[in-house]
Amino acid sequence: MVWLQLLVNGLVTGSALGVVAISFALIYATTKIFHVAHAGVYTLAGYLAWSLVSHGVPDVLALLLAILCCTALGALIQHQLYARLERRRATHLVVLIASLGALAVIQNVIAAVYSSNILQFPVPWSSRVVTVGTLRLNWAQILTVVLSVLAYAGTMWFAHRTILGKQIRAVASNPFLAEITRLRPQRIYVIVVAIGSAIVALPGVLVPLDLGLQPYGGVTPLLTATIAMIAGGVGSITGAFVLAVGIAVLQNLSLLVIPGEWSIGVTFFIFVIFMLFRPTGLFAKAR
Amino acid sequence: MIKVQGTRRAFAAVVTSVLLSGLLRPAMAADETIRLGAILPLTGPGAVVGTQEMRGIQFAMDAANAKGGVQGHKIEVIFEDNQAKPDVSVLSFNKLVDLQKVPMIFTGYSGPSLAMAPLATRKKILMINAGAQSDKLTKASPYLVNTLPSTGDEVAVMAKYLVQQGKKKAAVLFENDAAGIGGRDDFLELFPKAGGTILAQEAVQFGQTDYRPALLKLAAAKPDVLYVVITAGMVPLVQQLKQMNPDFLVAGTTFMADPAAIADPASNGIIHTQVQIDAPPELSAAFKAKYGDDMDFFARQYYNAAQIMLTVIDKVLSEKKPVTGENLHDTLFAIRKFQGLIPMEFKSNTATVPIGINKMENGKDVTLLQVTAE
Amino acid sequence: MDFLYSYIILAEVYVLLGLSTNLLVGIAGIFSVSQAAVFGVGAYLVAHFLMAESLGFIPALAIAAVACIVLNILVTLPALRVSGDYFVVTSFGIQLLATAVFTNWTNATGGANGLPGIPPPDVFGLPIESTGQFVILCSVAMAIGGLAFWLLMRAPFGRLLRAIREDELAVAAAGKNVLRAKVSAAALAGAFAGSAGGFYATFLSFVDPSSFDLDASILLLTMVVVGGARTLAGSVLGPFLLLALPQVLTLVDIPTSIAAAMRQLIYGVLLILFMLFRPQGLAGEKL
Amino acid sequence: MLLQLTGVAAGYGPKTVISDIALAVEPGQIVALLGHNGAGKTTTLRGIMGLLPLRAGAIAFDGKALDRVGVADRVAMGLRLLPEGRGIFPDLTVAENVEVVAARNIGPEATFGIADVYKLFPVLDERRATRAGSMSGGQQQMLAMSLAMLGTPRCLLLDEPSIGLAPNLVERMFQQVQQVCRSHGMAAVLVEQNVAAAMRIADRVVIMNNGQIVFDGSPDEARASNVWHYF
Repeated sequence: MVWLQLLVNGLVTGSALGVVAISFALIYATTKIFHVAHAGVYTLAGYLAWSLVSHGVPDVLALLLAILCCTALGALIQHQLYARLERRRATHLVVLIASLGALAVIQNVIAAVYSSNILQFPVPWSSRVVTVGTLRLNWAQILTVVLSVLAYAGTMWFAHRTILGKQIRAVASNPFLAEITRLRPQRIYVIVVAIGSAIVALPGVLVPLDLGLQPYGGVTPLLTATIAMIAGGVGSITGAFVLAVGIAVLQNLSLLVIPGEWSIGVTFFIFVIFMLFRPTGLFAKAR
Repeated sequence: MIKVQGTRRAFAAVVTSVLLSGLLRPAMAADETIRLGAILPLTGPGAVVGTQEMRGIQFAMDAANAKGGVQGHKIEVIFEDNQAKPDVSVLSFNKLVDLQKVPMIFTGYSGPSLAMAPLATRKKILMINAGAQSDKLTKASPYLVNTLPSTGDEVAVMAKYLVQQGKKKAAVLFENDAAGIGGRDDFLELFPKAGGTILAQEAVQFGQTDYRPALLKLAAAKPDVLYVVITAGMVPLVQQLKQMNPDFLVAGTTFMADPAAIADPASNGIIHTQVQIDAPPELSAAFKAKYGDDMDFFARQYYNAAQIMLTVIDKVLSEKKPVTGENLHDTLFAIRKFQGLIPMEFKSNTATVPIGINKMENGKDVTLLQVTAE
Repeated sequence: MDFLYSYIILAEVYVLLGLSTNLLVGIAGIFSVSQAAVFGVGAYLVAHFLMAESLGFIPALAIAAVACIVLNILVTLPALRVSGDYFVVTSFGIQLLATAVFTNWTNATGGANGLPGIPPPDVFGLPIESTGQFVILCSVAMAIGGLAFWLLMRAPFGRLLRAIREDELAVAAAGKNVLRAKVSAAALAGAFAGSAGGFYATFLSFVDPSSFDLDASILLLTMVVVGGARTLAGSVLGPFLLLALPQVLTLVDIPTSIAAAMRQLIYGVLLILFMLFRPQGLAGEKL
Repeated sequence: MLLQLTGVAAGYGPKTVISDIALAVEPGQIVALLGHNGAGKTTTLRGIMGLLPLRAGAIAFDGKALDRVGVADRVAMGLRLLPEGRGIFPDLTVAENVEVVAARNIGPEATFGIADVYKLFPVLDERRATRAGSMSGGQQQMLAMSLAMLGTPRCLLLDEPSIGLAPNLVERMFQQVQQVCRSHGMAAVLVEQNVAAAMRIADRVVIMNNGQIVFDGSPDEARASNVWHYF
């Protein structure tokens, strides 16, 4: 029954990765910015929550405060960095490198403040194990799946049922028309990066609750999430989420047939081949 | 022509900056301070280990300087961040040696140490490695001295012990880097030699703390013992092992002995070889008070290595010899036996130190038996 | 002097890589983040031939260059099929795939242990052993590379590449062979990157996967952008400046326990400021 | 006078595309702005919307100088642009398209509300839940027209509204434009390739060539004149 446990583990890590993917997809589809510094926001969320919990703040409140801080940080990055670059008509490459600079700043502030040690959350309940049949999951994993699926559902509801969500999708769909119908794209960009940062704070706290915190640990999840977003079709929240879960499950199950050190390599190999044959992604709508 | 001028100005800036970086520090060389170097990964994923190593060295030097230094000379260690990359290490090495005129350099990490080893030989700069255990380091350069045994020594002790205990079927979990692969290779060679069989092996990336897939796959092979060669992320490892409720023994190397992992109840019953290096409680407490972190294995190792260097420098100075890499090297082997945190003897470039087998029990690391590896 | 020499040698190797990256990204408009992978293949090939003592340095370098021409054409092929950010992500995938191969194909690359003890190069029987001789060798290589780049930019081919970058459809409509031009640019970039790998491997006498990872690819891009895209001066300035920067930053006096992180932080801030206030780089054309 | 351009010049990069443009539009008037490709019609519209900075001259709307008024505020004042070929949000449904634009543009005195859209174009009513980008070109253009008119439009700037439409659809759409102008006192500047259709509803004809206005008069005068060699 190894495969079952592997499958379930894949679903757990995949759901968290899926939330990273939808947060990035929301930002990327709207602003078209390759927001690498998102990895820094993701990492910072965990450290903020860790600090709060270590100072005796209740767990739930710590999570909410971490989300709030990340929202503000996201808005700040868009408003103070990307918007300025946009006004200077910077190219993609310039924006990407500025984003890398922002990532370096966030990561190293964390490293300077918290050191590079792997930190564990001081919450004993998270590693308590629940047994369901032959499956063994801990509370951190269970919470990760539940909250991630809720985050996905919430994001879908927000994007399709609220006027702000529709406005964001409108700006993503046709920024020029948005400008001349007073949707104020610049303001929407700030909002969408803020919301994306709020969403990514959730896995940013939940994943380290299980696996520990590292200052430089955000880049690999972000890149994998990006690949999920592209393969799922840019603009499709469901595509990003489903593909992220798929990739994680595949990486877990692939261990049954290949040595683990190759699983990342194989993932990216499949992705590169995939891009050659279906570059618009699985869930992309006909255009 | 504006562009050309801009280019020229930028060139000037580069040249000036390079010259500045060279000239500023030696200007202070008139005082009596003895400068040593340390090239460690202080940013990037490897910083987990590198930062502790740096603290160990600095802690020892601060203590020595507070007591007036070595024969009136203050000791300063210049830390260079190599991000665990070989090319940056070579640049840093040349910089420390050319510009700061350091006679010795602390290193860690196999790759960077191997890249610097030929330079150390050529320039007669003593390099002390107190963290990396790759077997290749033992013969890389006469000037590269390892204050801890290579993984091979630890693995030999553990392999023999495991077979004696009747744990003859093993699975191996290793980190996919020089340290982990070295340990795995040794185990793959020595465990069958001791009479055991190896059922499966699985790698994890350094710093990746989700060990579950690999653990599940290895557990499915139904081993008597899981041999672990991983350098960081011990707490998630013991928690994930505990979550699986394994019916096999877990055995590891010195790296297992992360204080936080030992303190975690999930680590109950794990055994590991231990390069004996205990810090007295008051030293650990002072370290924790200063840095807020426990004095872990790496901090103790580099603290110990720094103590060795202080002893060697003291002897060189008392013999009225200049503090050069060659003199430090010769004096180190002339002294040969050191009594730092542990007794240590240099029969070759790699120290011979006692190795123990420890068991984690109720938040404590209990020594089961002790041997001295050859 | 060895510090200055080794700085110059490494910078010159990076200049060759900078020219390669500039050719692809700045001039042909193929936004590749996998140049370090090609660089690595060149390094491993030369290391292999010299360690097996089967070939001299120059023939080994030639073979590495040819292999990297082919390889670079292959890895930039997706650029012809997918465009813009899609290719960036594909390129990320290629880079991560290459890192997996370098790390795990132990028989060929030594794996994570790397290959120590690569013999020094020889030029037609004359061994290059001292750092001083190495400076001459690399300076000659850099001069040849720079001259080739400069001549190319003045030739009709250079103008064609620039036109493609400006407006690919118009060039194609004018009956020019866009595909051939892009493939040629990729080929030349591959030759530069492959030979840079040969110099790098023999100078360090040690190679391991950490020199050819995603960080290295990003460093290359940063060098080109900070130096200045599309100009020879930019390709030279960027590597020299960015290799000097960490060394200069060690002069900033910061408490040792957080110094390294603070230096990386300053590096990030400088990148951001650069992109905000001088996005064309020190000596580049506007991106 | 509702909209007045005097001595306007604008362009992209080093190139000045239009210069010395003088144009006056009265309330309720439909002005057909004609000319061949590259004559500067779209550039003129972009200049009026504030999407391009002026290099010379001035634009006044409803007697107010627009030189310090941003795009969004011009829209709020009643200037509306129907951009050529990209007047809808393709990834949203028809209803969502209407909803997002209405939310930001409909005030208490709106002359054209959500109900008016579906009354004017019943086919859109049937396709409310359809993704806008998957509709036919004609339906997309109707939606684009609706989006441009939502709220209180006072001067519609229509850039090639008939492109890709069947001839009978063009006629119907133009009649609807005319009807709205008549009933709400709205003005329209109509840039068109389909000269005949445009002339049928226009109150005035302005012809551009090489970035300059070469003719300004009634449709009858235009028919009688010798300006047609510009086409």
